[in-house]
Amino acid sequence: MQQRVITIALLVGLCFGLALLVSAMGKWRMPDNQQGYAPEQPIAYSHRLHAGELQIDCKFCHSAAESSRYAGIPSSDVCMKCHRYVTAPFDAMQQEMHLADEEKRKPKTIISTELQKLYDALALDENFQPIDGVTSQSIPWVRVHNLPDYACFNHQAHVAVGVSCQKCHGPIESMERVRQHATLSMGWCVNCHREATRDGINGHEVHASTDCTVCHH
Amino acid sequence: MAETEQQQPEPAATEASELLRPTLITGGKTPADVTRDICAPMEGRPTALWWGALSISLTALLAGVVAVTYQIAMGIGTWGLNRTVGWAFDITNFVFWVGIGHAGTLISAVLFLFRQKWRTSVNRSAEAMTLFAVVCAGLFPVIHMGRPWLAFWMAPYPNTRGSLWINFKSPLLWDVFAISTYLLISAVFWYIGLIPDLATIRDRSKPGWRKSLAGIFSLGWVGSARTWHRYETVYMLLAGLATPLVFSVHTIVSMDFATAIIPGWHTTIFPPYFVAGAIFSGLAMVLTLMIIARKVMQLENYITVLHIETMCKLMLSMGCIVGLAYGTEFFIAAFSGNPYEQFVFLNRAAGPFSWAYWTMVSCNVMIPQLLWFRPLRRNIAFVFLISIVVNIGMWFERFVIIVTSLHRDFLPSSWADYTPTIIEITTLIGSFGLFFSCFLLFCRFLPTIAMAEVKGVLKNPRRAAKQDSSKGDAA
Amino acid sequence: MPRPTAPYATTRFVKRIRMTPLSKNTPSNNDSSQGQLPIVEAAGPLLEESLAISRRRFLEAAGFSLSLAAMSGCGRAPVETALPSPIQPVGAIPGQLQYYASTCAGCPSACGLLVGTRDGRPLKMEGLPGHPLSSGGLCAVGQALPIGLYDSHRLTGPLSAGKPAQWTTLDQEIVQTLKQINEKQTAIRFVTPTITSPTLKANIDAFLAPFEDSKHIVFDAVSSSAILDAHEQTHSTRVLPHYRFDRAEVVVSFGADFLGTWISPVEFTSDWSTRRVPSEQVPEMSYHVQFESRMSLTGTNADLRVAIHPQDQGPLIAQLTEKVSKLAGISLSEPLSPNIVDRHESALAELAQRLWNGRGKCLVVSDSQDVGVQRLVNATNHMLGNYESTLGLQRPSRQRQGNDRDVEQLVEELRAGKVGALLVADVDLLHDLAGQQTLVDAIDRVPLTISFSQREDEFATLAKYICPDHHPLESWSDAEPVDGLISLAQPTLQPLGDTRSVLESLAAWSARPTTAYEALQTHWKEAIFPRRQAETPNQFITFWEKSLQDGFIETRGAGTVVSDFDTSVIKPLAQQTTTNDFSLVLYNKVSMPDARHAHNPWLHELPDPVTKVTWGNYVGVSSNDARELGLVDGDIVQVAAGNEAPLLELPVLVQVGQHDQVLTVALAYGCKGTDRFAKIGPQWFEARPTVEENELVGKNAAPFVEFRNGTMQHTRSTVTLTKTGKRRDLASTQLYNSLEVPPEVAPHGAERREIVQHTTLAAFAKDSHAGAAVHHHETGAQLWPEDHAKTGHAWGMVIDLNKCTGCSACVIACQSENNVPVVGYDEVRRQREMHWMRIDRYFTGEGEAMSIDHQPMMCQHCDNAPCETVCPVLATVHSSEGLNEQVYNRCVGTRYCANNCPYKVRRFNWFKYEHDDSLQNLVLNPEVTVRSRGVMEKCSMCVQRIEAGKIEARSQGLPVADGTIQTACQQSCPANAIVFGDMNDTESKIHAALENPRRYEVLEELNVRPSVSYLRVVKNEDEEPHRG
Amino acid sequence: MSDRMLLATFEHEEDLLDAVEVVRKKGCKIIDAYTPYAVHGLDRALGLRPSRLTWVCFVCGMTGALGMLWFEYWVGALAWAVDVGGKPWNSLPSNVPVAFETAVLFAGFGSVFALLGVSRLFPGKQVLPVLERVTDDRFVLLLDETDAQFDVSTIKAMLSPFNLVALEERVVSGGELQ
Repeated sequence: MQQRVITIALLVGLCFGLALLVSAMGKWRMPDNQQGYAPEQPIAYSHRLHAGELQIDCKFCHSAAESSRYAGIPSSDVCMKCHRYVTAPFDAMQQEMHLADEEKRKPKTIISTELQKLYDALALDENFQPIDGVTSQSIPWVRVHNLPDYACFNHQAHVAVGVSCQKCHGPIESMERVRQHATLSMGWCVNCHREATRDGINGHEVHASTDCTVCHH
Repeated sequence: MAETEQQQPEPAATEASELLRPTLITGGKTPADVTRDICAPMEGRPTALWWGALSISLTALLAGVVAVTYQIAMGIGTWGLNRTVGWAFDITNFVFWVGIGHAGTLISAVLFLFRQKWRTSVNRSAEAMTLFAVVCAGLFPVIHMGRPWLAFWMAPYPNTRGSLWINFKSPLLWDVFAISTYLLISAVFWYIGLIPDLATIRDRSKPGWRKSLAGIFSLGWVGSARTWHRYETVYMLLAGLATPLVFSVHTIVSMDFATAIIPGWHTTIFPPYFVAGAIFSGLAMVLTLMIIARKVMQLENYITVLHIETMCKLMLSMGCIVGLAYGTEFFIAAFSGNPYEQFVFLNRAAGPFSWAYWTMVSCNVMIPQLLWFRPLRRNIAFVFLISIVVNIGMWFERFVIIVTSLHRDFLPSSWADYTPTIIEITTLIGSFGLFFSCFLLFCRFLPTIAMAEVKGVLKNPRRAAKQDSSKGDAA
Repeated sequence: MPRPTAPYATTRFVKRIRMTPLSKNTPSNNDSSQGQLPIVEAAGPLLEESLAISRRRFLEAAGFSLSLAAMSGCGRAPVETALPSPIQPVGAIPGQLQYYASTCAGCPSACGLLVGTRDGRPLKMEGLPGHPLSSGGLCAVGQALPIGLYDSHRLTGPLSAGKPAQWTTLDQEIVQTLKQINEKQTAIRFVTPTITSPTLKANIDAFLAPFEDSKHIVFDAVSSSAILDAHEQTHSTRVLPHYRFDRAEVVVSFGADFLGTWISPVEFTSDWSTRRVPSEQVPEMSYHVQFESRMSLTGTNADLRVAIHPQDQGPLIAQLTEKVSKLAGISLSEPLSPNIVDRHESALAELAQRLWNGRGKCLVVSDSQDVGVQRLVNATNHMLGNYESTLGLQRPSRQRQGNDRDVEQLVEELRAGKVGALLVADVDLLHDLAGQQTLVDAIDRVPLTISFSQREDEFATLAKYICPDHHPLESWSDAEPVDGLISLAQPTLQPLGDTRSVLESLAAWSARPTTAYEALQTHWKEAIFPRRQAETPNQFITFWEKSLQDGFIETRGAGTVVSDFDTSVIKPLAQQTTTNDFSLVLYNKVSMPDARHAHNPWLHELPDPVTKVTWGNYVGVSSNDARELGLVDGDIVQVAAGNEAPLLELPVLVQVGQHDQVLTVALAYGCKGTDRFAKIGPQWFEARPTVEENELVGKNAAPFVEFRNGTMQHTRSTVTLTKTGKRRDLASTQLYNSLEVPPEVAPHGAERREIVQHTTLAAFAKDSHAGAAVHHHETGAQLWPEDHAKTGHAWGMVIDLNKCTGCSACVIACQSENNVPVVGYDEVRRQREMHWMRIDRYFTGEGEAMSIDHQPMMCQHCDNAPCETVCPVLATVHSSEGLNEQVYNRCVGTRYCANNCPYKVRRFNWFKYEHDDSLQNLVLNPEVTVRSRGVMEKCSMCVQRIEAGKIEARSQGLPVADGTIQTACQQSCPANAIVFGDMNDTESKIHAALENPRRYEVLEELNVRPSVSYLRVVKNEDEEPHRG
Repeated sequence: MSDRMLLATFEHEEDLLDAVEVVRKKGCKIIDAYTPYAVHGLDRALGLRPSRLTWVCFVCGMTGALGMLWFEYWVGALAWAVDVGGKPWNSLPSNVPVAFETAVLFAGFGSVFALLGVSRLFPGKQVLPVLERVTDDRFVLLLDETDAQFDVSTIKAMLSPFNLVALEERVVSGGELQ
């Protein structure tokens, strides 16, 4: 008699356990899923500031996105286009201006610590002239969005048909430090391709192939 | 198969019952004797013979482990394969072992359905053999992969690849399902059969590890008539399921080749041909093991010459079927008028691998013909020899089918040779090591003969009446 | 830019390559060339070590512990940094493929070259479309240049007496010694192979000018000296005519392997092949007869191939000349040859008639090194009125300038100790003159010996100074292969080492230092620009720019003065003693034109087009001789010239079709330093080394070369052959060589397989479908016609077997494009070569009736692909555009697909083929995954190019135009035998090709519906083809 | 069920069978019989109904087969229709083998687990056999003693012809025997 009770209890327990397991599985990360990866960068560059507040077009820095498989990480001379003049946070420079006016002197150039790293990398002296004998170094940016090298994502192909950057990179313009927004799993890519083929991309029709060798070659 | 039992009765037998059915268990054993005799090897100390056998097979196993480890560390290149011959020893061994695995279930399930009472003495160890053989077989498809660590990709598990699953059109995948199902069902079938015997062990052994283990695994069996009643039903059901399973498994294995496009593989005859072959090799292996076991375990009274002889007859018939298949292949090739097909078979008989082909034919078709002679059938030593020969022959059958078909296919430019490396040969030896180690351990720790079933077929003075009825339902 | 640059790119490589601003001395106005010269950080992290690989390993690990990883929510993959260039070079888009028009320096043919570079790394050599000579083709050697560039064994700086030195100090020393030499007025000798570069030639002359006794000696290891000498006698100028096979309706070649190695193979192949396309409307094609003693690539493609003994060549040519002169009505006072070969009388008579009928549109060539014989050849061509039609002398070829008489003289001078300074560029004197005893000590006695070699070859190790030259892809140069056609060679990356181009070295030593670039521009301004034609721009800089853009410029000829043919020089040949001993024929393999390429693993592993053997040379023996001597492939024999010195131990290769009593050995093997390949390929306990202990790749056969009557003889009579009893298996990619199955296992009536289909011109003229295979089965039945309709693109390929010569350029093109690994001798021997594209070669039949076929074979991309059905994990499936896709990262390596492939074109990664030479890895194409161990691979129809082409078209909003996407094999094919395109595009070339009556599919009775099909071979014969 | 019962031991299956017949004729209540092996006809003698496990087996089998067929169709034709060797999206023939195997698997395991369930067999179950030798060579008949006109002596007399080995009374609490 009490055995029957025990049996039932056990069965109920089992079912409950399974239910828990299944619900938990949703939260598990599949191996190699880097979603949410937001590594520290050598220079605390803020996409929120540049892309968000200042409204700089993504392609101003990532110029290759339209014409190459890789969007490209901008070389330091691209930064210098602005940062030859902007050497510190705006209000800090404002302050210096006022001070200089009051003290009737030329404003000194104040350089923020982060930007100093840029100038050092480029081996520039305080007048932004190349220091002889010192070769400029690359800034070792940490890659956030990593695909295995058997998966060939092509920026040009996607930009050409008008896929927005945010579609994959998420609300980049609101990120202080860049974070991997999507799972970048194969399923995620494929589903987007299916939707695109079904619904088209902002209005116009596209054929987003799901052939293997489109990405794997 | 039922007619195999209508064999000429023992000349010595005069009693009415004996006319109806020859003695299965000699020596006038009582149930108590049965229990004692069969439990004896488990309870006593193992014989030197057993230790010797075990150490040999463990050595072989170890060698195999080393070979496989090296191969997985270095790459498949350590096998003698090439761009043309992509399979050789690996799949040969696979099919060979699957084949071995067939007689087990055949003997216990099919003969059970046919009410072949003589099966009771051999079915237990035959089933065990099946299990171990299938384990050996299952090993090869895994290690033959270029990236064995990804073998789990063959399983249909939920993934993040955008609902990209597996290819159900691939015969290799059918294999995965067939082999695993076969392994599981055989295991269950075997275990179910074991339960009553485990109960026996539990009840007769003194408190200790054996008793407690037997207690756990006998699931609290007490031999109640109600349970026996349900048990019989399920056992019958399992037998009924296992029988088509046996045929399906080797049919599917044969489809690996039959559905391919390569001449010599692409043949509709393969399913029956392979099943027959499998049973053939399986019986041979059962015989080999039986003959060893009855010697080593002193079970002459339970595995009698009668059993041996009956199996020989089965084997002979299978051998003839296989022979017929060989003939048919050639006929079809000639008849089809397909030059590639014709070439492949000529190439088998007269090409670079003709030695393998003729080894196969002589071992599988010619030599077994000797079993037509009764004295030879009843000569244990001779039968043992034959069973070995047939095993060799059947291994070569698979080798011939795989290698000779591959090494010269459509474009002469890519014809190639094949020679095995030490690694491959050692792997084969290793698989034998695994098989025999498992079997020896089984002999030592589990009842090699289904006691509960043997007791059911014991001769005793007051059985005659019952036998009429049982013969009744046999018909 | 001749071709639109495809927008490939990859930060993966940006991170390893630091771009630099233009170097100071470079004019900024030619950014098309020197604009983007990156420095490659050879030490930087490389593909194999890049994250992607470790990521793959991580996946493998995950395989083992999936569940565990899943529980733990998976650890992070290792951090990868991306290093952008601090300053972006102008116009350089990361990872985008850019093409530079240049000139190939693989051999003196100087074909047009298109260098594909990515992130400043030259990766892919392609033929320059529209080049007047090579017309878009490029041979295997040219294709294989990059692997030589990224060679860690190249010298990284100058050496003085074997020790690393500084250029400055070294220059001072050299200048000093040169001054002394000039004062002492001792002889200075400058040895180079044929130099087609006018600038370099001029600079060498300028450098030598101040010296009293100076001489520039042109030494070709395998020269055509006799041809030039003959023309000196018959036309009074020592030039090599420019042969025009595209104009020849009848081609008669006596031993000249003009499709393989003779003078300018790519050019000749493309010209020759234009005459090999009979159409329904005009069923005509050229008639090609080959008299030869070995089996050459050209011979395998001839309509009539006659095997002759080398000693019969002269007499046969003489007899032909007599017959032609009879037809021409010129009476000869005496017979031209004392020795008469009557064996081929009738053939010659018929041939003479054919030639005569084709007056002015035929061509007789010979590779004979006997001036007398070449005179007769000239005479024949003269009588047939071929000069200035099929042989150009007004605008002669400069592709062979070797002067053997000078070389012979040099050797004597050296022995006599007359030479004060010996400068050797681009040739290994000691290796190629190994026949000359005591040369080593002679050279040792020379006060000043300078080698410009990129490697420590035999001469260089002896030389006082080694001033390593740039790799051709690193240096500025030009070439004038044919008078009036001048092409530029531009560097595509900055030198990897501290090397210096010969031009600059010479300039430095003659006290007017300049860069190669300036020297080049100066010479062009002074010498080339004035020769410009009316239509070309008359501003030098625009002229220069244009030449640089196009890669070549056509100008007025240098004005060669040629006198009329001097009949008086037609003299009978000298009496020659005929022997019955073996004669040794020395030749160059198609894959190894000279010793400079001895360090190129791609070329070593390229199966020889005729023998299909890789890695090293061997002794070719005719099948009859082999039978008599009981020799089989791989038996090591000893070849000796009489009982004195030169002898050679090499394995035997039994070669059908080779004349009896003839032995053949390839030159340019056994080069110093090739023992580096000992450890190439997987190392495991049963593996045999590619190069045995203290051995080299092959053996040097040069010792058998001897000077006779002022020319180097590449045939040596009276050699002996002895068995040694030793064996070394040949690493051959093809073990069975006939389309006929072995008689003992041949089904009746199906002895021959219709895999290469044949017909004769006569039959073709009657019925354009002649030669089609008769099928026993009904074909073309589709079981599921409605499924898988190819609505978009349907990629397909058609290969014209009548054009294909089997030159194997496509094999290397594919290897370079698709990162195909080099696997080494042992793996090839085990039939595990990895080439995605192979060329099947069949000798079917016997003697002169033997049909010889070359058939490029790669994945056929079947619509009903047998491989796809059997893959359990969907690693090989079909694309919606008709491609058979192989997904490496999904493959688990069951090899079932390869077994089930009727064409056996799938290749399995048996081992992890090493990529640990970090410099060598720069040659890898980032668009193609490097396959890991245990996965299957095969021809992808260059799907990366297809994708790139589609994306480019899409971003321009245009449909994919026919011809914009080219597969690597198609691009390089010198014969234009390969057509690739979208079969759904009714305007496309391939669509037309599909209509061709000669088209057939290999094994079409299997109904696997391949996307690749072939055009039937048509031989210019009269009788019906022989059928099994 | 009371806690008093009578335990009759026999040596041969035939004795047990005959005894069962007689006892049932007498109308005594048989709790259960225990035998070392499946005694042929005992179920009929005891009047047990044929087992319903066959149905369990059938249902499980069908579930396996149909479930797998549907899954294969979903994978091959719905979830991601991939062109494999030009075969149709949903090629039934190639789906049969796997479906069959699954059917067998489900059927087999279904019926076995059902058996264990209904007979309450599970690992580590603690039991006290009615008689040690019942799993060896003894046959036991267990009678309920609690109905009217129950008398041990008459039972003994009744069973003695079937060479009865032993007859003992036992007092046990229910369930313990199960």
